[in-house]
Amino acid sequence: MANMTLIQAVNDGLKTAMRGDESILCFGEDVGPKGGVFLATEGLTTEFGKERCFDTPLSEDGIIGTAIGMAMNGLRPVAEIQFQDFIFPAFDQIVSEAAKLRYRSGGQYTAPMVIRTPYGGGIRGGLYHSQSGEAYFAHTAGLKVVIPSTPHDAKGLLLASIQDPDPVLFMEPKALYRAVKGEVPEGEYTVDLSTLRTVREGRDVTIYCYGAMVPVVEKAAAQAKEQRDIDCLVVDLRTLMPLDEEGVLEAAKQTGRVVVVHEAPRFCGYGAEISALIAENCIEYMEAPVKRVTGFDTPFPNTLEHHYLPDDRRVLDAIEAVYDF
Amino acid sequence: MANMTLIQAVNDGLKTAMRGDESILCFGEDVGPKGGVFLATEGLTTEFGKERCFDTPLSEDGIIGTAIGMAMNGLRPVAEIQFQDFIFPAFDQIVSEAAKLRYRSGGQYTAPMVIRTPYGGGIRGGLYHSQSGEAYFAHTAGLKVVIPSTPHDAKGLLLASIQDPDPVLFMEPKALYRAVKGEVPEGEYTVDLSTLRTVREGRDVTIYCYGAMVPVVEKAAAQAKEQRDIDCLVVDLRTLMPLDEEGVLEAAKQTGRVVVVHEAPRFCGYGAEISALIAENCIEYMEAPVKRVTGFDTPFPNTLEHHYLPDDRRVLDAIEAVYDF
Amino acid sequence: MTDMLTVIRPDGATKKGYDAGLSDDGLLHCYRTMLLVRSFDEICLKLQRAGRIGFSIPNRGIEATQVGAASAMRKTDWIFPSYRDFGMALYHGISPVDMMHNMFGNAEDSAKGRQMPVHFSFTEPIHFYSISSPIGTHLPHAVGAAYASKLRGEDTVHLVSFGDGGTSSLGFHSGMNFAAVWKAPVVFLCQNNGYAISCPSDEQTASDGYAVKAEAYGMPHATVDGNDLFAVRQAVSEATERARKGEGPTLIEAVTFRMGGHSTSDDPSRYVPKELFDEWEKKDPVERFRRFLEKKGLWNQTVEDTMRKETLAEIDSAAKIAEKTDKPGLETIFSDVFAEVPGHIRRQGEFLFDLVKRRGEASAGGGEFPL
Amino acid sequence: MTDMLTVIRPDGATKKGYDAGLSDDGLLHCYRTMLLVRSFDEICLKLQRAGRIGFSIPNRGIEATQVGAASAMRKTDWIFPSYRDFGMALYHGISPVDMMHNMFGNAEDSAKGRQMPVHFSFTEPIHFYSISSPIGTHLPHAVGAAYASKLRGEDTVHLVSFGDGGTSSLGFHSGMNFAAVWKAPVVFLCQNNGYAISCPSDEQTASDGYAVKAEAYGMPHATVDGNDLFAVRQAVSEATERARKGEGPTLIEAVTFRMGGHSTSDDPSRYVPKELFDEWEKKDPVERFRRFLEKKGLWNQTVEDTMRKETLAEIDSAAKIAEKTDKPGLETIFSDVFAEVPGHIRRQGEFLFDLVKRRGEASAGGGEFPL
Ligand SMILES: Cc1ncc(C[n+]2csc(CCOP(=O)(O)OP(=O)(O)O)c2C)c(N)n1
Ligand SMILES: Cc1ncc(C[n+]2csc(CCOP(=O)(O)OP(=O)(O)O)c2C)c(N)n1
Ligand SMILES: [Mg+2]
Ligand SMILES: [Mg+2]
Repeated sequence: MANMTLIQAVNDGLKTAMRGDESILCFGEDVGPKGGVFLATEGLTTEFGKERCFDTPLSEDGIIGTAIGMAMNGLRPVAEIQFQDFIFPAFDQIVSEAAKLRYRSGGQYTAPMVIRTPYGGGIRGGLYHSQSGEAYFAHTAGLKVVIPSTPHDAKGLLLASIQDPDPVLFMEPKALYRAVKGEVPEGEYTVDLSTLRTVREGRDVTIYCYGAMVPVVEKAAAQAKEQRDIDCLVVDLRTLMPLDEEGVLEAAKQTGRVVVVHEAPRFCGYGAEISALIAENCIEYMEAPVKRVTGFDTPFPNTLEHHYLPDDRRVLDAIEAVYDF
Repeated sequence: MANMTLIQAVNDGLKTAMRGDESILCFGEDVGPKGGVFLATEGLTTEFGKERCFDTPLSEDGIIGTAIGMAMNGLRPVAEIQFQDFIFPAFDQIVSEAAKLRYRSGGQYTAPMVIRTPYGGGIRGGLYHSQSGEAYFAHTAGLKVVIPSTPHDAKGLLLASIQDPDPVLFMEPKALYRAVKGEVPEGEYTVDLSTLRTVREGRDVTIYCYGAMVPVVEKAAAQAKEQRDIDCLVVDLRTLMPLDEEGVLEAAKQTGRVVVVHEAPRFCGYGAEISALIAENCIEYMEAPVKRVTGFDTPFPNTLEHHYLPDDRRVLDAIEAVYDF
Repeated sequence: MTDMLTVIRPDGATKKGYDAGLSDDGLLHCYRTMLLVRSFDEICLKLQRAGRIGFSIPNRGIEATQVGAASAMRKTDWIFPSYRDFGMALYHGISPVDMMHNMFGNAEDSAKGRQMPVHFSFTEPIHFYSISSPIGTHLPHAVGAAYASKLRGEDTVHLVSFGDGGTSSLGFHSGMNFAAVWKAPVVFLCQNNGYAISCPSDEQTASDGYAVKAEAYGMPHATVDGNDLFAVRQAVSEATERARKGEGPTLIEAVTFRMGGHSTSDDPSRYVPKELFDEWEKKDPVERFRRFLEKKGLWNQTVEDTMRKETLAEIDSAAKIAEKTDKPGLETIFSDVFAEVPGHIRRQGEFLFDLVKRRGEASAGGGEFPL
Repeated sequence: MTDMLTVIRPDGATKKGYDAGLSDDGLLHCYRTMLLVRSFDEICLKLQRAGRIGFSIPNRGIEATQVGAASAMRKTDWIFPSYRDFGMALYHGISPVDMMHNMFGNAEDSAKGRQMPVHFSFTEPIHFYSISSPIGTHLPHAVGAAYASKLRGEDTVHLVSFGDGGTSSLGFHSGMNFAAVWKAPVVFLCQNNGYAISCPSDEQTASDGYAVKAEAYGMPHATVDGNDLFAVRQAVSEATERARKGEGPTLIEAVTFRMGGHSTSDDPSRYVPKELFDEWEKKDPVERFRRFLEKKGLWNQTVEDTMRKETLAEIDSAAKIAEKTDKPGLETIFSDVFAEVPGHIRRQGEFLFDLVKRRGEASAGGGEFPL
């Protein structure tokens, strides 16, 4: 075990994977000598050579398109998109190709690959270095979507994603890269995809969250306990697609009061699906409206980002609102 | 008034707009001499010349990218994307540029334009000529999303969209192009964006739908009445963004029982937002689970598409389920 | 127009001593494949007009490009085809029955009836990569696959085929660029058949032809007469040789003409001047190769008649077999989204199986997940 | 490497009789603008290191490209800049204060504090188009804007500027292609400064330089010494002239070098060999132009000292003004998503205004929608 930051855990995960399997390679913009703009790939070119970790031309379409070709021909590419905001030039390759290849070829061709990308706000990145696009991808049949919130999960989920036979979008909460530290086992281990993590047990209110919102929710839950003796059940979804729907519904039924938290805009955001699952499958257990605490339905601002992003106070308000309903 | 099909109404709308305003122009793949693969732009090059209606190279990125440039410099482009399935190469231009230009420039530059595109299943188009991507766009702040379901609305909403100061994605239900006919006023008229259309009044169950699902729902509602004396309130959303949320909630409260219908996959689909709005704002009025009748969470199949698409029988089952709950 | 490589003269003659590197059987196999393509066209058109299949893509005019290119590839190479590459599949022995299963989208279709007709996918006897509708997306796939081959030290070459319209796509730009930087063993084959649906070449690009686009990527290129099977074969052979030696990719433009509509849903008379058809009719690639065979003593009317009859019968019987084959089972809607069927999709499948049972519709297969 | 246009020799001399078409004042304005850019760099670096702004983009080494290009454009033309084009803005009289408002993202920022620093947007005194972070998206915008100008019969020219890395983007491919087919009045200026963040040119493309990429689109092109203000000015002038005459677009590659990190967050020592910096240090573009002015009798140490002091003071006072300016009002989060604020966004705004009031945070402006 070593105590590391989330970004160190990602780096450790990549090294562990690449040591264990020659077919794994990492590439993207500035991932080579520079080691990535967040240093996720630091040291990889030195250790594994520039055939297995290298810079590409400035084309996300090319990065994902070639990764698909590698994946179908026996390699395990781990492609980096420098910021999730810059994934859209590759949207066609992801949505039309990676996600649909197995289906359209009747399983003859597949694209087992990982797309790593930092997402989310909190670094004063404005419109284009802050976005949370998980809903676009979770709506796309054929893609898996994973978001860790701790160093332990970052490495374990990354290794599971790399071993997975399907394309996985691995979204890293950049606000947590250096903000959280934790124990990370050495060497190989995996955290199963499609499993929830119970962050905190509680009987009064269920809160669903993921990524950078997890510590925000934890803080709010602690305050709810302290100030009002409200016991929150906090669930870190970690794999957004395929989601453990039974687990989600179970958690909702346990309290009958639900809050969903994410940074992305509300309208048609991921939280809507959680609300809809509950409204469809266990509305009769609900004792209060299902509240969403989310980013606003606007592009991401810069100077005022702290007002845009959900914070513990907004989450606490929502907890109280459903509790007092 | 003339009796026309939906595609004729679109064609009439384009001609009406172009006659009234020189700054309006239409372009895209095969929209010129061929008149578009569905003949939406038939006769336009002849009437308005090839400077105002013309074919482009095979690049959706180029089509939308240049449309943005035209729009900010005084023209009103109406760009066609041949099938909505092929909009993804332009996703970056739509999501990062058209939708965010006004915001990021503090209102100095804007992109008032319309993107017309046929969407949806029912023509044995398989994976890539059948998709319904409305949720991707409705989740994107800064874009309006409009879907007509009748010839009258097709023309009226199209003219309103062209006059609108913001970028509008105008999705045309290709399954209805020639399947529905109706009275269409001559010349200019508009149907206001962000208004709902009550297709059928009823007190028992509220059904939300749009596009090609509207006639399917109408049929199911008629059967519900006939077979079980269930009165359905059928709401055609027509503008998915910005949605008339009050109107939606009002309709839900009227019956306390809700079904949402769309062709797109369920998970994080547009229906989730409707469910979530209800779960958040009027759950206490609900007397049954909020049911979704949607496409499956798979790519769109070909031979079996009639099993994939919601039909009147599936809608009727859902109506009965919420009614009998 | 740039210089264009031609080998077979209109009258069927080649330069003295020209050796295409094909045995007599090989030459006849080329010819027979072109006739198979013609038969496929003919039968599909009939089936489509009769409403028995939904759609097809005609190939008349471009048979020599397809067969010439295919003939330069080994079975261990990969082909990343466009939807118009029937000839490449047939040349390498992909069976007409398997192709017809796709045209009918039935249970034996290797794509399990999920795609529109003409969207083939095969791994045997050659990798004939799953065809996608979005134009140009497969170019970077070929480059990535080639990178993998190269990394493992194999001598596999990856041929990727696309149209003139395809050069405007995103995948062309990123695929060409990555291939050149990586010196990947890829042959880019641009089939310039004059139109992208209704868009003529001069509205597609302002460049003088398409081969020159390779200059942007520092890539060698060649322009060849696409109606000349040997010219295409020679250019592709040279390119594969370079690729196998580790010298990187090549762009080849084959200049040809689409002698008909874009698809069975298209009416070219709205936009193709009749004179163009007349002009290109005279350059028919099959006729040209036939004359070559005749000069070489490999062809006579009996050969022709037998082959025509045989190929037509082969395709016809393939169609008959495919038409009689069952529709895919209901479970094919839900499988292959992921390697394993996740809970939410499984529940949706069970919902549908149950629904279909309740309705008493038996036709749609067993409706059970294969385990 | 392709032939490269050079006008000012390293020692500052030009060919006898060379006329750049600029008055003495104009020449000094060019020089002063380059010094302004240097001052901007210097002050922003300090502000960033002190944590008073978040980020900046250094411009050392490429000042002549920016100013030379800007000097060829009329005020009625449009500029579609990259985030590194401070010099073009300053040349045309966009005020340092307005630019600093953006660096601080405050209430007076024309982008209302929504964008990161260096993402300027102006319409006066010249259209200096809103900068986007995604690379290359603005190329087709310039082409569309140019089409509009052309359709209305105006003689406006649209200059679009981007980096070597930008040539790999989608927007490069579609923008170049559409511009050439439409003969749109656009000048494409590729500032080849050696790197795209850490990616050197030979990993960006296998072509010999970037200008040649125009061949793919049938577009004229030129390669110029980007550290030579007159060379850039001349090439851009020729291109604008052609464009105004209706002869269509041109691609110009200005070969220069980024004498520092990509941004204030970058450490180039991880990837740029020191020798490269040393080599290019000798080619400093400001120094080169200074020598020219000196030879022409327009420069002496007093001029230099005064200008340096003035420009530094101008930028410094701009920064001070901007730093003292309020943060944007809360309502700026919610306005300008659409022309009118729709119901759901209005309700979200009201929620936030109320929340901030309840928390007693006054700092964030009025929190009311402008009507
Ligand atoms: C991204 C995308 N846009 C549009 C289409 C619709 N479309 C299908 S084929 C075609 C023309 C292709 O022309 P070309 O590349 O020249 O190939 P050809 O059909 O002539 O062989 C178009 C526009 C598509 N399939 N994909
Ligand atoms: C689509 C996209 N991908 C990645 C990035 C991240 N990024 C910002 S600047 C840059 C390099 C640009 O290099 P170049 O075009 O040469 O311009 P320069 O910075 O050298 O002026 C990259 C990769 C981005 N902004 N947009
Ligand atoms: Mg073509
Ligand atoms: Mg650069």
